[in-house]
Amino acid sequence: MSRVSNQAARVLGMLRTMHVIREFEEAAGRAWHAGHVRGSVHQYVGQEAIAVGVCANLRPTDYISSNHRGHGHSIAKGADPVGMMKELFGRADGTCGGKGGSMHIADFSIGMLGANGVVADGATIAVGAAQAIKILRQDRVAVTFFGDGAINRGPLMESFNWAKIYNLPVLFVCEHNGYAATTRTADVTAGEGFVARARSFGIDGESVDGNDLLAVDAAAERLIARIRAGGGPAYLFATTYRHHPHNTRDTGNYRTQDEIDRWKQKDPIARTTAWLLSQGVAQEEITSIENEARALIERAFEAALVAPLPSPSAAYTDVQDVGAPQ
Amino acid sequence: MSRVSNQAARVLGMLRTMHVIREFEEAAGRAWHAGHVRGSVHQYVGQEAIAVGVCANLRPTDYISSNHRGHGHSIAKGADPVGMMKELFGRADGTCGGKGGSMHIADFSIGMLGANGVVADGATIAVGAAQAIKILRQDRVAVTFFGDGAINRGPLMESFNWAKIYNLPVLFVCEHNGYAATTRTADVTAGEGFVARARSFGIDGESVDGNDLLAVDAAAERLIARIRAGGGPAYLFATTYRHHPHNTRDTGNYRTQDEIDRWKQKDPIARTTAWLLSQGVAQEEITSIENEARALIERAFEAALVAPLPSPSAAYTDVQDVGAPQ
Amino acid sequence: MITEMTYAEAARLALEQEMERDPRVWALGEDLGPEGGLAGQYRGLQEKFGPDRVVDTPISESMIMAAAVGAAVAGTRPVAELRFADFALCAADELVNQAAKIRYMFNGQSRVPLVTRQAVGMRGGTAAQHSQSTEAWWVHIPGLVVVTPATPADNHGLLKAAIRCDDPVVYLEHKGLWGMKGPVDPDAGPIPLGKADLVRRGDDLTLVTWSGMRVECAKAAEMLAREGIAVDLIDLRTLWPWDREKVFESVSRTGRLLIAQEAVRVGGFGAEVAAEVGEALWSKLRAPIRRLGAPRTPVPFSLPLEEACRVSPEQIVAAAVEMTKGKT
Amino acid sequence: MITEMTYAEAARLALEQEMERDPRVWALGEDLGPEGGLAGQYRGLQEKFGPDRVVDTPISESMIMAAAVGAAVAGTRPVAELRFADFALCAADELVNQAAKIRYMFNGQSRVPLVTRQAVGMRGGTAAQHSQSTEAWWVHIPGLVVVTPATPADNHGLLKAAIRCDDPVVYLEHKGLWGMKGPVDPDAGPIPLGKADLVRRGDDLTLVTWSGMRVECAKAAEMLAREGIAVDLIDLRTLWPWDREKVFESVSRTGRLLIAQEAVRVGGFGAEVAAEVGEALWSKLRAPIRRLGAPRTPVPFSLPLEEACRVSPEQIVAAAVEMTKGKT
Ligand SMILES: Cc1ncc(C[n+]2csc(CCOP(=O)(O)OP(=O)(O)O)c2C)c(N)n1
Ligand SMILES: Cc1ncc(C[n+]2csc(CCOP(=O)(O)OP(=O)(O)O)c2C)c(N)n1
Ligand SMILES: [Mg+2]
Ligand SMILES: [Mg+2]
Repeated sequence: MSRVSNQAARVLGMLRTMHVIREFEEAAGRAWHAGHVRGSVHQYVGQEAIAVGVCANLRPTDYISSNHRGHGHSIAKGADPVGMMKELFGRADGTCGGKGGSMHIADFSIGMLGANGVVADGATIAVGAAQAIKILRQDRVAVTFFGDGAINRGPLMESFNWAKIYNLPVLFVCEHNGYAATTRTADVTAGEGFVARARSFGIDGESVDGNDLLAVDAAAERLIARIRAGGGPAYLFATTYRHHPHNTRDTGNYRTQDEIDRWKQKDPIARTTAWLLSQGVAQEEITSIENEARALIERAFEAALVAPLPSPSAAYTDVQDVGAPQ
Repeated sequence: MSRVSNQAARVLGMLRTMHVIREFEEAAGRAWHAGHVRGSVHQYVGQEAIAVGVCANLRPTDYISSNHRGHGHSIAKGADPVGMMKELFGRADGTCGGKGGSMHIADFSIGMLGANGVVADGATIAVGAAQAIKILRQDRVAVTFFGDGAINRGPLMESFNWAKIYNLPVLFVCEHNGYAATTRTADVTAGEGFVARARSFGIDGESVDGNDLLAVDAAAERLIARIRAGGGPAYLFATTYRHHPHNTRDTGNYRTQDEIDRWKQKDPIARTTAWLLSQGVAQEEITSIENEARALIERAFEAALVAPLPSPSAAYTDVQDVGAPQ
Repeated sequence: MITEMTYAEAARLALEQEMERDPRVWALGEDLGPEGGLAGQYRGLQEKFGPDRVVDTPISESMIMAAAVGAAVAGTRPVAELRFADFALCAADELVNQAAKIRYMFNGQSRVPLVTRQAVGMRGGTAAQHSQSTEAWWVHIPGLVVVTPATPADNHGLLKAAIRCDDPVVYLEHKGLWGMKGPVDPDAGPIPLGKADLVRRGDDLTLVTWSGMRVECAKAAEMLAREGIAVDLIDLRTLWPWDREKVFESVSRTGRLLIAQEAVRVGGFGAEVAAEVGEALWSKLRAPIRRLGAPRTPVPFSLPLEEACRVSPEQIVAAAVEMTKGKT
Repeated sequence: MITEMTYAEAARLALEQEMERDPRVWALGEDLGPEGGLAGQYRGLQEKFGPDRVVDTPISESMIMAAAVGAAVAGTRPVAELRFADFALCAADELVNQAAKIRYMFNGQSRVPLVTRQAVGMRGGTAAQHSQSTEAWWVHIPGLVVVTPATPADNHGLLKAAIRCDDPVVYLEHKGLWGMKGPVDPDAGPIPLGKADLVRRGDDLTLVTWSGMRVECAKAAEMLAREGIAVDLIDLRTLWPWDREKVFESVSRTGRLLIAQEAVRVGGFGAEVAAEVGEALWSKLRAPIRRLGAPRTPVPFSLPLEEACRVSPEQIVAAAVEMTKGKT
């Protein structure tokens, strides 16, 4: 490590997180198919560079919010994968005590304000959090991740206007993976899409190849610095692809194998790895990172499998103080 | 009349309608202050050229939808001012039998699908009506009128996307009068506003001086012809001003007298009158039109005053067929 | 010829038949074409009727509902698919302030013949934002008809009726029932709205239910029969209007009413039934009317928590046993 | 020192006091600055606290509610003004799926201390889209507290309590009461949530009400007194949680319960009260529980139609007289 550049060291750290996310998602998928996980799981495989590249530029006190495909964002922001895996398994010591599950993971201790089961609502909440930052005169930013399908929801469009008129410290990260569930977003999106819309509200930003970790990192760094300096809302538009179907219940048969294969060629982990090798980082070092990530997630899986389920009475707690169920 | 041009004759007809609207609105305001009209009344005074210029290009089978400030649109589309005045007075033979009132006037017989008490909802409904036109392969267009305050509501933005992706025959008419109730829209609208937003969805159109009847008429003619020819949605952005406060309950004290006076100089009726005189139309002809309009509305007022109120049992009809109240 | 099919297939068939019968009928919603609906309840219909009549929409719930409203007043009969009842809240304004009120506000100049389908209920870990049972809200809204089919045959016949209804219908299919099989007569016509189904007869107690809870109630009724308690099991099928006649007749006979719902008990539709029966049949009741429903909590994810929020056959049995103690 | 002020002024004062007391409290909504709120209930506050703490918003109901949710989880205590309860439906998703569920889904990691103010009720021709009484929906939603003040003093004390509550509160002011005057102690603290107000005492019948209907009930109680019928008049003030203790105590004593609400009777909150009391006090009732409420119609515009949808003091009297016929 001593012989590689600072930049390579930083990227190596990000690669580690990308591997953790990928291993987590693959394990979550297996666990769902094996019947350990209820509901459904929306895997982030293929999009890791976005969460990781953005969150590498955030502080623990900064906020993020996410959507239904939220595991990657949580891990990138610093959530514990073991607690998260336990949450997917519905265990008492999961991140949310088993009450939330895959689509409702939050970890307020590291500024992760929540995944969200309602498309676009994570974004509108992040804008509200940014308003609190402004009111409380705090030195924080809020970042929200959403998909290309979300951009047709009215509340998200309201949030663009809102963030701009109050000059709020929020970064809108649009992860354009071409699909909203089984629908090609190009078929249901008028005009030039997200960027044109954000700009029509006077919001600037950058478009990047979302599978290029270095590009994401660099763009996020610039944008977040500008936001921190009081520059108001910005967007980051990242083009990417999800390797897996929409979720574990989806057959995925609306995409051709050819399309999937072409995108797998652009896998962000492979690209990052190639870059690191080109920078003189040793293959062993990379392999060991990968192994570590795999081992961590295997331990998470094993731990989740044996962790205790919540007691039924926990169902009645934390509803509300006044008027809580008996 | 025989000596004036076709164009002047057309404009004279439109002037007549503008006078009817203005007289109607002034009478409605008086009636409210006199206690004859319940609820509140949103007057259209100052904006008449928009409704009239647009609707002059519509057929009885075409649809319009409107908002809370809907009297002008209804009259321009051909609704009977006597029935409307009776509706404001809550009479049994009002346009909606006294069930709707000022904010809920519809006249389906002339394609007026309804004013609306919820900002932006008239527009989304018009887009749905345009979808029916497409499905039924009809030769109609739908036009919707909304204000500059409405453009920050998410459903309206969803409707832009919707109209474009399905290529629907709908004209979005944005009446920019500078205010949303008591709020200056410039203060709560990000970016360059309506036109930039519509364009970001790939919707084209025209911007006009909304107090210039001829300009509105000409633009509407072009846009509606294009829509009829299958060109898909278009917008008309018309800048204007309301002479009166937001509604009859509003004090209007957020606007300076100077601002109001400046805009009154640009009164669309005065401008149209001046143009007609310049075209050789005789002053007497114009005066007689004005007198006719006044007389018509006076008759409407008198008729409304003495028309019978609905019987209480009418409150229980037309709720629904199955499960109607006993 | 009576055929065995699932609840989802029965609805698919009904929609196909109605679209064949009436060219004004069309459907809109997310993923209807490529996915064919959450449970295949739209499968193949876009191929058959084309993308203008089975419309894939963007994720724009407000516009899905508003388009249905506008298209309904303009001469068509839309079926607006909202997927999860939870997402239908994104279109609550369009449904309540527009669809439900237009006919009335405009004095009957127009009707609003739309159906909005909103899947309700828990289905194995769907958690807080994909599991709500929302029927009570819509029953409270004048102008709406509310339908809750619980069998394949009902999902066939009631969907037909909903589509032919001239007023807006909130059509609540239960996610847990999609895969349930049962006999369906493909040639059967619409089932009249507002008519309950007397699933089972017995004179000791009236058990009223609807939607997915019908299944648990049927199990409970079976268990109770073994203990010598005979129940009238009534599946309301339509919640507005609800079949007061059938329920009143039954309670007049049994003197005991137990209501079981999956929705949160507080403020649920069961309260309306209890209040109405309590007022009308006051002198005929032999025991207090009881209601079973979910505790007032969001729906949790983990199995033991979810189970703690479900009404089980055992709970129904226990309540019925208590109510019929010392029965005459 | 007790002062005479209007219902609107009392709320304005409470908000001002809470904003002075706690810098995390702020308000957002349309026209709060220039207009000062529909009834002046925000007048002068923007001048005093600045535009970042009394925020004029665009017409973006979804964002008004969502901003409140986001800002609440991020350490502030927003008061989200939705003007008319009808428009709050434009933000139903944000209120129900987010505000109400966040604390629970995330296992108590965060609370959502927001207040949403939504004016309910008819006020002289406000018609179908500006007149709804929506309390029943929110009571059905786990996680929400529901408050319905009916006097100036209550609008002062309950708004304070709502703002200090750590969970989301739906705060429903009645439009018809804005101008009502009454005594308020400006130094009074919050009124505890969940405690009803026993407005008047009498042993013949319990009359339960809330919100604007308190006024009609008070008139009815007066008329009944003249006929020799003494009623316990209970204004619930908070609908979730509601004061079961006070209502149960009263009905145990009177044996008769009449519930009067302005909202649509079918599926209204009165059904919950009727069902609960009917179950718990079955053996103590001397007459069937009755409910008065609006017919299941949208709110019409014209006076005679609107009156046909209102519960009048005369109707309350008639029901009470019928219920107490031959009283022992
Ligand atoms: C309001 C709402 N409508 C519909 C859904 C169902 N749904 C869940 S994810 C999804 C597609 C989202 O697509 P996108 O935003 O592009 O995110 P991606 O899944 O591609 O990451 C849909 C339609 C939902 N959760 N919320
Ligand atoms: C959804 C909704 N929010 C708020 C209101 C209250 N309201 C009625 S009119 C209005 C201002 C509308 O401004 P604009 O759209 O510019 O129309 P204008 O009154 O200027 O004609 C507002 C806020 C409403 N009717 N509906
Ligand atoms: Mg996507
Ligand atoms: Mg305006």
